Amino acid sequence: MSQLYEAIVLDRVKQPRHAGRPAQFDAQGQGANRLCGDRVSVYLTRDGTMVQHESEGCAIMVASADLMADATLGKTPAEIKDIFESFSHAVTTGTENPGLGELNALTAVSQFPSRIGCATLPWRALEEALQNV
Amino acid sequence: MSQLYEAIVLDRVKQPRHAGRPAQFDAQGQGANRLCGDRVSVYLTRDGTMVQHESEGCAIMVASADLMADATLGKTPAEIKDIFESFSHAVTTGTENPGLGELNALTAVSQFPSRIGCATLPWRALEEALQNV
Amino acid sequence: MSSTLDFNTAALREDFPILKQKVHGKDLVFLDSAASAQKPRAVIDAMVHVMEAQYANVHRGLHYMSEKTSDAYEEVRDKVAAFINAGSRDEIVFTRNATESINLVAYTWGRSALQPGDVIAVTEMEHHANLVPWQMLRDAHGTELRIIKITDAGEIDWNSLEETFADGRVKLLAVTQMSNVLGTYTPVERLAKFAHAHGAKILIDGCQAIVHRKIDVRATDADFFVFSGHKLYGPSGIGVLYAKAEILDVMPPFLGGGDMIASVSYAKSTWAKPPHRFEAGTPAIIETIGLGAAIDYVNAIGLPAIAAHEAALTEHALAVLANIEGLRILGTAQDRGGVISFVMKDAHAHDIATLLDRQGIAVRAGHHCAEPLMGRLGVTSTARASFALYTTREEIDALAKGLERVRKIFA
Amino acid sequence: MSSTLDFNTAALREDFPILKQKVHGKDLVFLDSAASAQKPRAVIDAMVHVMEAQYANVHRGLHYMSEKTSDAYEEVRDKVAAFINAGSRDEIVFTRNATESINLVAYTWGRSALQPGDVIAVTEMEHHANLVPWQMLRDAHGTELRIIKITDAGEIDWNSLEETFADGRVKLLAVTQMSNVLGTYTPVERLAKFAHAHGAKILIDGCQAIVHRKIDVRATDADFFVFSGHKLYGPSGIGVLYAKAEILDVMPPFLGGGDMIASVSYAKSTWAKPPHRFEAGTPAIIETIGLGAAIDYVNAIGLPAIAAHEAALTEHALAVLANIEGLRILGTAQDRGGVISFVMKDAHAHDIATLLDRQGIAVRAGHHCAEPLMGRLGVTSTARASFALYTTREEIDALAKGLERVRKIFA
Ligand SMILES: Cc1ncc(COP(=O)(O)O)c(C=O)c1O
Ligand SMILES: Cc1ncc(COP(=O)(O)O)c(C=O)c1O
Repeated sequence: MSQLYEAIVLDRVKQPRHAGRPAQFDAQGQGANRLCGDRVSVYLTRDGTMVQHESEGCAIMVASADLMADATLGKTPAEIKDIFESFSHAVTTGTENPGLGELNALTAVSQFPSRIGCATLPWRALEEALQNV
Repeated sequence: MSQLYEAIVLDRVKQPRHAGRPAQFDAQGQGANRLCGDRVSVYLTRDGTMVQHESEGCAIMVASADLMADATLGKTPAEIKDIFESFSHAVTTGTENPGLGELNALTAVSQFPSRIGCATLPWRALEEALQNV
Repeated sequence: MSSTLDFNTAALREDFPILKQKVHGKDLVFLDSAASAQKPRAVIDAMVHVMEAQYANVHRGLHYMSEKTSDAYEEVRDKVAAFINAGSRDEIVFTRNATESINLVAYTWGRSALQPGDVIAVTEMEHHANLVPWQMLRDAHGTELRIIKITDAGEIDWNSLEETFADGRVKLLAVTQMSNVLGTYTPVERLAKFAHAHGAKILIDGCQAIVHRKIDVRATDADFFVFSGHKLYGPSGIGVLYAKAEILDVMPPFLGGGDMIASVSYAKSTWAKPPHRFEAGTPAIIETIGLGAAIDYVNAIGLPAIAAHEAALTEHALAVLANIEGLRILGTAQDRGGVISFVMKDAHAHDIATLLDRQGIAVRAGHHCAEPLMGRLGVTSTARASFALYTTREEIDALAKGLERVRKIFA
Repeated sequence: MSSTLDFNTAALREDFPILKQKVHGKDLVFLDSAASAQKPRAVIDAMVHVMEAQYANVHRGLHYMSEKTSDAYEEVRDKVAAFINAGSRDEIVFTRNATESINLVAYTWGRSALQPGDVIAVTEMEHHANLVPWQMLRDAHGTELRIIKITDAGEIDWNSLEETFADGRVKLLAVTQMSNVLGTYTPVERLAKFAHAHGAKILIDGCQAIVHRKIDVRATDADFFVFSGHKLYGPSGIGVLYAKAEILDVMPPFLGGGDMIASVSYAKSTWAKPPHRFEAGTPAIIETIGLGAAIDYVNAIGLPAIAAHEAALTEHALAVLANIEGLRILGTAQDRGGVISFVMKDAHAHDIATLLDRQGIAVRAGHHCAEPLMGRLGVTSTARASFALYTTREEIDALAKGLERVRKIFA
């Protein structure tokens, strides 16, 4: 029916690998989409060894949060900024980017302009968390 | 160009026969058209022997005021009410009414819906004057 | 279903050019009419006619085009008055939409007839349009805002209503006649009686109800009644405020400018009589005339026929949706219309809407401008299908089929 | 006249279907565009296209029709921003008309940024839309209203302006950029500088000017700029408020309801960012898209070309009208446009309009929503002819001929 909801995305929604509020973290950030009520919190440690999310919302947002945690683990803030920029570009234009790896699964969201905000919401929360480090 | 402005009407505008504020009168009434700024005052005596108007406005209003004074002179309030009703009907529907005499010159105003109010304005002032008797 | 036998939906659909459109290569199945309805050819033609053959600014002109346009514009006031059975054309005020109508009441009647400490009561199922203006009045003017509870079925909780009114301080009950989320009709006649018996006025938000039911503001004894043209198959940009003449007469103006004045001088201006007192500036001329055409169109079909058609559709939809595993319909009011909100296990409302859209099916997802109601229902958003006179049984079956596919994707 | 050689009026007239109409058996000569302009085919088509092929409510939808309609609606914000050279699309608020735009400023900025005793200054030649809202604010909020005089030529009296500002209490100068009675252009750049130097903001009523001149709110340094779509060849029901971002950012909302909120709870709601904070409820979707088409249409012809065409027409009109015995033109401003008011000896303005109408010629008569200005000019009403891009030299000659006949009737 739609590439967007192909296995990889739904996998991440049904069994997210980085979900939940960790007992210990150095910083957190929040995201909320006023239109649909999506809500996400992102937690991380200063050394970049842990990125987790607590997500309540649509499949695109939850999958994006979980794939984001994978992709940003162990990265420096500057590297994360680069990845977010590439990701933003990919989900807006629909062009995949080899460097994005599994995140490319979400490029199909470009066909649903009103859903792009769902894909980028966890990233904005992550940005906030990085500022709080 | 238009029946409405035929000789009889313009005659009345250029040389009204019942214009001006009389030295003595028993009652007066006012009319004002907020759209065009037309203004009229009507003065009368209790015995019906005098009806005068002081008009500042368009030709239709002034002619109507002057013909009205002619037509209502010496009439009882009840008779005046009847004439006004016939006149209203004539200027709204465009059908002449032999009983109206010279007032029939104004029936053509029915073709100008936005001007009917100009023709009836002095009559409303007269109504007010009659109430003030 | 017999009631809909005479109702030739196929023929009526021909009146709506947009229904022939394809979406993502699929036939458009438009189940979002509660947000805004599609426009019949008659409405489009009426608007085109004004612009092509008969246009000028209204009221102030002494020439042919202006007279004709003014007549056409003012004629719609008579049509609206007749459509809702108002006592007089002068009780009909044209606004942009229902939202502006309610704000107009809050700004003018609210600030002149209400004192600080007076209470405005709304229900838990109001649209933001019938909540936020009263919050703003509260914060600016010191009135109090009370919330009447609804039952789990999605009906007004009469105990809560009585409690709300118990101290005699409620001066206005502002209530929807049909919930845009739950489809619930409220018993407006009974509510009006109740409010009046307690010394309060009643404002009825008729946005949804007017599309599906014959409105009679006099039989209901409504003090205020509001609706939007765009949900009634008319254009955007035009709404209506009905208020009883005795209320309008003493209401101060809302917006100042041309057409709403009797006389203007620097020291003091005086106001025109209602309804013009409340219509400042050049009105939505073309849109008003379009609304007139929409009313003619609905009248020609007849609201009873439309209501019967939609009742049959709703019954069918409730039945087929109940068969979908994991789908939960919100609200089970006795008296309900063709607006159905639902949630699905595991599938978020937005995902449902996106996946249905790919099949050409337009439903709405979100809080439907009723955020507090979402909280009451224990959800953050719902998916909503809503029906119009052009909706078919087949479209509802397509929705059910589409939802089955959504369910499988998320299973 | 050379400037209009390239301007193919005959071809442009083909774009306006209404211009082929007959009135009382005569060719329509429409000289009332300052009240509201006629609509080109491109605007009509754009509106029809939305309704036939691409309609749904905006912003809240997750389906194709809603996305397309939202995009088309929001695109117009960019067009308007570019058209008046705003710094950002977020500085463009859609309203019903200029009247609502000014009232919005008076209600929200006026009641939050101004204190009782602060002064608002307007000129003697303002339209009621730019006078009455400030009177209402004065009466409700305790601000003061001052009137800046005009000269006999119909220009702003600079001495009066300086006097008005002398005590430093003026906080807003609200001024028209072009008089709808006298045709006078005001020197808005200079006025903005003056206002700012005196610690005041400036609101520019651009209703008339925007139709004839390129607007640049940044070059002018306007704080607020308002206009209506219907005078710019667009539909009725849509207007614009431009305000600088820093002003909009701190302005409280005007109307409450859907789409203008960030979050809603009973205790407290929070507001969306500008411009959406000021657009409550379903907007005038079809009309906004129509306005976008009107701007495209005007841009394609080019405002400099339109201005040159109209300047030539105005020069011609002033010359031929001056030849009519007993006719007096009101206003002799140096910088003036194609709006000409006049009175005639013995003939009342309304009689002039009615008699011209019988010849197919539409002019306006009355106080033109500028009652106090009538007093200043020593008349109770005037007749007014106004020109648009589709006006021809022949139409002006027809007006002159018609006025000669009027003169003879009343001679
Ligand atoms: C100078 C001026 N200001 C304001 C207005 C009011 O415009 P609207 O009636 O479209 O709100 C007009 C038009 O009537 C005008 O000419
Ligand atoms: C019940 C109800 N009230 C009010 C509104 C607001 O209508 P509008 O946006 O046309 O002002 C709506 C529609 O959105 C509604 O469904």
